[in-house]
Amino acid sequence: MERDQLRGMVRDLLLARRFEERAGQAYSEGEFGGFLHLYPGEEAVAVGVLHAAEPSDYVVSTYREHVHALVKGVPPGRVMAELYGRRDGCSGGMGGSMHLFDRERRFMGGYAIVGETFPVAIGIAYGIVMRKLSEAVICFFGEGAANQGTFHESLNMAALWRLPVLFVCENNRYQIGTEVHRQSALPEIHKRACAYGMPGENADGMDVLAVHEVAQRMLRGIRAGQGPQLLELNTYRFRGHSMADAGAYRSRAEVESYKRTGPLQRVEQDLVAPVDRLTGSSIALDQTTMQQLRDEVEQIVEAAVAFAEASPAPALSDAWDALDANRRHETLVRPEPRHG
Amino acid sequence: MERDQLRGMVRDLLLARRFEERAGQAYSEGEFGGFLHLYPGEEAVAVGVLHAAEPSDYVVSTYREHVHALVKGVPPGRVMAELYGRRDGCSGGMGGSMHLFDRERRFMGGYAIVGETFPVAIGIAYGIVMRKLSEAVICFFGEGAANQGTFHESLNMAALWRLPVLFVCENNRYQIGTEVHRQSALPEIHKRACAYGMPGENADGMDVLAVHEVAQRMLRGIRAGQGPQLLELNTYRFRGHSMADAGAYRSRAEVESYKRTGPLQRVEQDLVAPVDRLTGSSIALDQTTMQQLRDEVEQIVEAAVAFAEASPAPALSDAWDALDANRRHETLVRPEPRHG
Amino acid sequence: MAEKLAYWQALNYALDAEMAGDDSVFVLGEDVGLYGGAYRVTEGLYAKYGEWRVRDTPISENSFTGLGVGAAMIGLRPVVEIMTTNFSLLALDAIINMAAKIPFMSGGQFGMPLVVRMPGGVAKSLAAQHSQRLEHTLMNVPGLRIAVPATPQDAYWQLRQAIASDDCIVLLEHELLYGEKGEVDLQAASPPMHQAVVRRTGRDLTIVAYSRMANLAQEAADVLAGEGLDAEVIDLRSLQPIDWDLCEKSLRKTRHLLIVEEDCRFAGAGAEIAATLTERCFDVLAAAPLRLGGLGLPTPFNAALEAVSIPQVDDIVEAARQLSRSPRGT
Amino acid sequence: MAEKLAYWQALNYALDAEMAGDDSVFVLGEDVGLYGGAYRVTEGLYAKYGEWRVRDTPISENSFTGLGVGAAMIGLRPVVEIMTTNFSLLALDAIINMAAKIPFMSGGQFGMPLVVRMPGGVAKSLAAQHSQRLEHTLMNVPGLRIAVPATPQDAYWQLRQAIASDDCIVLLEHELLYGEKGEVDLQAASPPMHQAVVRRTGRDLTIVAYSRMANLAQEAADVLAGEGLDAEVIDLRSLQPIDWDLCEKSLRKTRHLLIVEEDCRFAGAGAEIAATLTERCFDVLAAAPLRLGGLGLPTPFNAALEAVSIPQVDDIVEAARQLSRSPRGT
Ligand SMILES: Cc1ncc(C[n+]2csc(CCOP(=O)(O)OP(=O)(O)O)c2C)c(N)n1
Ligand SMILES: Cc1ncc(C[n+]2csc(CCOP(=O)(O)OP(=O)(O)O)c2C)c(N)n1
Ligand SMILES: [Mg+2]
Ligand SMILES: [Mg+2]
Repeated sequence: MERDQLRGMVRDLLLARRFEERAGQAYSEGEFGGFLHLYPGEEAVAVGVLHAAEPSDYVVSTYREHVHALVKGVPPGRVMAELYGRRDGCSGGMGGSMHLFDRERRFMGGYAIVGETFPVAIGIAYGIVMRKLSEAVICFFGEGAANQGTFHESLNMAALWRLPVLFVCENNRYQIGTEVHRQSALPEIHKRACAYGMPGENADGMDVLAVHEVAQRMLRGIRAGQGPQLLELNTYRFRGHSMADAGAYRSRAEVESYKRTGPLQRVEQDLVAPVDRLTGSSIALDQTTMQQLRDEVEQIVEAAVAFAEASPAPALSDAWDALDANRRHETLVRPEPRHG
Repeated sequence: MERDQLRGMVRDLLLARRFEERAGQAYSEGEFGGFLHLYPGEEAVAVGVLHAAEPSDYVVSTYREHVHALVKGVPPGRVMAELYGRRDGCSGGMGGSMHLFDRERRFMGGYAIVGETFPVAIGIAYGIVMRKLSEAVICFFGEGAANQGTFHESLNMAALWRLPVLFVCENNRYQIGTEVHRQSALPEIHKRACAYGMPGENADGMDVLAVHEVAQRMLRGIRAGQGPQLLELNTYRFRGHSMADAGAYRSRAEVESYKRTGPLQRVEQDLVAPVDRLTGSSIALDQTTMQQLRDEVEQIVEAAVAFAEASPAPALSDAWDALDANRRHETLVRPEPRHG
Repeated sequence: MAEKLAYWQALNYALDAEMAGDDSVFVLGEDVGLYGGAYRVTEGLYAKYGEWRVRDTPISENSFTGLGVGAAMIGLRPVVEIMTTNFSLLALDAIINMAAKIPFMSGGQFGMPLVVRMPGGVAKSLAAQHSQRLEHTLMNVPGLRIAVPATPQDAYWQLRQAIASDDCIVLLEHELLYGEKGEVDLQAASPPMHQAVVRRTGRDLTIVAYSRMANLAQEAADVLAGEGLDAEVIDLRSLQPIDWDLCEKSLRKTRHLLIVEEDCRFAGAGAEIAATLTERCFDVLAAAPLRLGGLGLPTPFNAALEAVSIPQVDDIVEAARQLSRSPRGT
Repeated sequence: MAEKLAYWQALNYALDAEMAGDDSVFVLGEDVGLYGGAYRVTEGLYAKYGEWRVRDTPISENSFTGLGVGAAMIGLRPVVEIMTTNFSLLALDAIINMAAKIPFMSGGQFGMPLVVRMPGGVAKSLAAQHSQRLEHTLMNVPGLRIAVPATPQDAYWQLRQAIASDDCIVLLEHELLYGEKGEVDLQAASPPMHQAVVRRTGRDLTIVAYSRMANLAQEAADVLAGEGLDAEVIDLRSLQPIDWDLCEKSLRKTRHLLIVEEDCRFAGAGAEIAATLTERCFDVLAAAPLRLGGLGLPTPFNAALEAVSIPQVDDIVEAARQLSRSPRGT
């Protein structure tokens, strides 16, 4: 582990936290509406996994995907503008918080129907194999999504055809208000890999270095053609399921205890015990660096908000253009008049 | 194992074979149309499992369900009349071969969409638990159905809530023309129970006594409230998937080798080695008895055909009555005029 | 006797009343129990009736809806909540291939006392995957009946009737209606589940609508009245069957028909309404029925575009004016 | 240049031609490979192109259709075969929530060069779960386009066009058409995918139909001609978009509209056709458009009842007579 790499990861952890808090604030101030699902508590998952990704790897995610997009390289301003529903948003204001897309950066979308990430991921992976490339697809999903039929169907096909997918379960213990042992007969999701003859592992999803290490190893195997793997990361969300959720189903004590061992707390621990687990060398980031990173992140997020606020709203013609983007070259008979 | 019980099972094996052959003949003669999926080769599965069922147990089955219905006690004439699409068919001529129903005998239907048996079964089982009864649901499905999302979703719920279901996989190695290792990453279906913390076993589905023994043990546990179990029975179908299938995807040699060890061949073996595996006492059926059973079965099947042929066709008003059966007591506003 | 209740409360009262009266009624769906339901409809029931009668499910729409089908086949009366209509696309096999067809395919042996409730429609900035309606799909399926309550009173009545029915009933609720309040008489005798209602009588044109759009149509009629246009507003309350007689009666009086729906206009429910009422009333119609509906666009996230994508009160007013100006208008 | 081909063969030729011309085209579905397809449409392709381009799938409709969506997002051109329309109810999330919406939700970044083929309709004694159609459902979904070829020539053209398109196209094939033969010119320039065609010109009434019913309508028109009734027959060929201009032109001439569809009449495709053409041609219509469609019943197994449940040639003839006798008829 290089010091620079660690610095990058810590920066992204801080960026993730700050971005989400700021988005929550803007939402509360009525800047935009809809469902907003925030990520605080789970940052080490996205950061650890996606720092192990190559630019040529694809990412498929859920409605809780802002941070996945940011770490994959989607510009923060374009993400924020999308939350605001603006023209310069990464989905042109048509998708919103739950549907971030960035084709260029291979960020293949946030999906709001639980369980959709699985088939999309295996489809991309199928194409990678057809094209004989050494790329991987990273497919994020919550532990609640593991009970959807598509999980089973898609993991079977992935294993059967040895498709290059890393299935990453963000096990934050809750499916909205339903705790994992109340929705799953086998709450340890990685063990379900047994039904597909697929390797499955789990790791501490609060420890960015642990996540990074296991993800890197798995992704290398996947890109080398060893077939799909299932990775479960144990984590927790500090906030409600979405901004609409007061979270009465969890005790304060439970939430607080997870907060004490959250991903940023772990970073602080790594600063006082600053030895690289892999190389044995010091990778300490001193408090000055930390402050620099915090300042940097603050600036990035404020710039993102400014960018979003400055961006115009899309026009109705933009919506028709988005729908028609792919049919421009075709001769259609005159369609149904558009206005209702 | 009582001699009478064995006699009953052998009788049902013979009935199953003869019924299906006769149905195939009538179909070939143009007596009725549609899809006809026959069961020869797999008889020991239905007979072994359902001789372990109580009348109070429920059965849910697929489109290849004639024999399940017969062994559960649906009168052969009513089954045959349904294949003929007649008024006295067990579904009044509305369902046909793939949709046999007999409410009184707790035969809860043949379903033609692969994977539907799972949710129906857990629904009935849920009701059994609500009513605090010691009944079980027997849910039949093919190994191809085990890749449908509902398999996963339903087994998870069954295990989570300890529902009284015996999931019986009739693994005949083929999903129409696709062999099991070409559709399933893990072709040994019973091992998939691992993903639900559910007990799973397999047995030789050509050996009616072996099937009966394991099914009886499992069903007793299930009725006693021990939760669901998964039973895989390895078998083979001797004919095409349906009457429309020539079966070019299987070698003649493969089919012949399974035929040599089919369920009726096994019965003949039990006659020359006539000792009850469980009690050690003789349970031999001599050749005279066998001939009597063959004659009995022949008569039953011919009577069934005669019954079917004598039954009138349903009228259009019967169809409307079937649709409206449950709304007779309700005041509906005048519905849409019925004729197209 | 009437109480002022929000739409979600009226549904809650209806569930409670039916559950108290019949042990075979049970509720299932995602977060209906401990959490109390995404839209509070099942609030308090888990504590009162326990987990077997108020069942939190995994995210397995097709199978838990199918569970309801199986349970209904042995005489239980399940009320399945699909958290939103959007997710019911995953459960359509259970609804269309199973619930709607089993009674018929079994030759009438089995009842299907199943209720499937689903919140739907365009709410507030929920984007394309969370802003759908399904009436057009479900209407075309013989064996289903569809109720679309627009008021707390109807929500109360129709949910109780649906639970009491031995047929499969789909209850389409609108997400923006849950908070709306209205008088609910818990004792009054209810009209038949599928009877339409005249919300406002008028002479000049008939506006046929349902669900939230019926409320908007009523507002529009008030505006129109100020301009001297006297609109009759019909709330269908049911989409399968449809109370054609009531509509026809109105149309024979007004000779002008405006249909308002939130669903995409192309192949929406309004097409059936226009087609059948044209067949029935062609001899008196002064103009072609006018359909006002959603645009043929997936719902945009941006709030302003979202609002443009479905009819608003102003659009209804404008359409009514246009209809009354139509060449053969009186 | 024209060859006489069966409908299934025409589809097979179209697939072969597109696969030969473009490496990114691949086919997937249950038994499309080794087995050659339930209706032979993919016969021979597995041997020719190998298992990665002709992929036999497990029975996992939602996920293998979704696999097609994912592959299309990176520029492959998947042709998904859903063995029959009936099973597509399991795949509607992939089709409606994903394929139809991703291009829009991404602000137009992604194309969706995906084709979903499905055999459907009422065939021969297949009973309620195997006799369905889905046009009504799919028409209401912005982002999908729907082709409904009724002849081998159209099957060939439209499948090739669908594969070449960057939009998601659903091809609804009819199970009873696969064996029907017709001339196919493999070289001729094709009409636009969504252009309707006049199958027979006539003065007295316009019959609008699609898929198998267009063929039946043509037969009925021949019978009617013998009685002195001169019917114009339009085969829509596409249900989204619909070629309204062609229909309107015909109707302005004949002033009488008969719509024939196999789908249940209530809320079927015909409702949209009747409603829009009434809007466009109200000024010239001599009678209300008449819709002939399937009964509001799940399809009965019994062969005679099954036949009664959908329009037959005689029914079309009778409906045309009735329409021509209608009060305001010329
Ligand atoms: C098919 C479907 N069913 C239900 C929902 C409503 N819903 C949104 S998020 C969610 C919980 C998902 O839990 P999990 O997969 O654990 O992800 P998390 O939100 O915890 O990250 C539910 C039920 C949905 N969006 N899609
Ligand atoms: C959802 C669905 N997909 C496809 C089909 C078509 N189909 C009918 S039977 C069958 C094969 C089923 O194989 P299996 O489950 O092993 O049962 P078997 O026929 O071998 O008894 C298929 C693909 C169907 N009926 N339903
Ligand atoms: Mg979770
Ligand atoms: Mg099989």
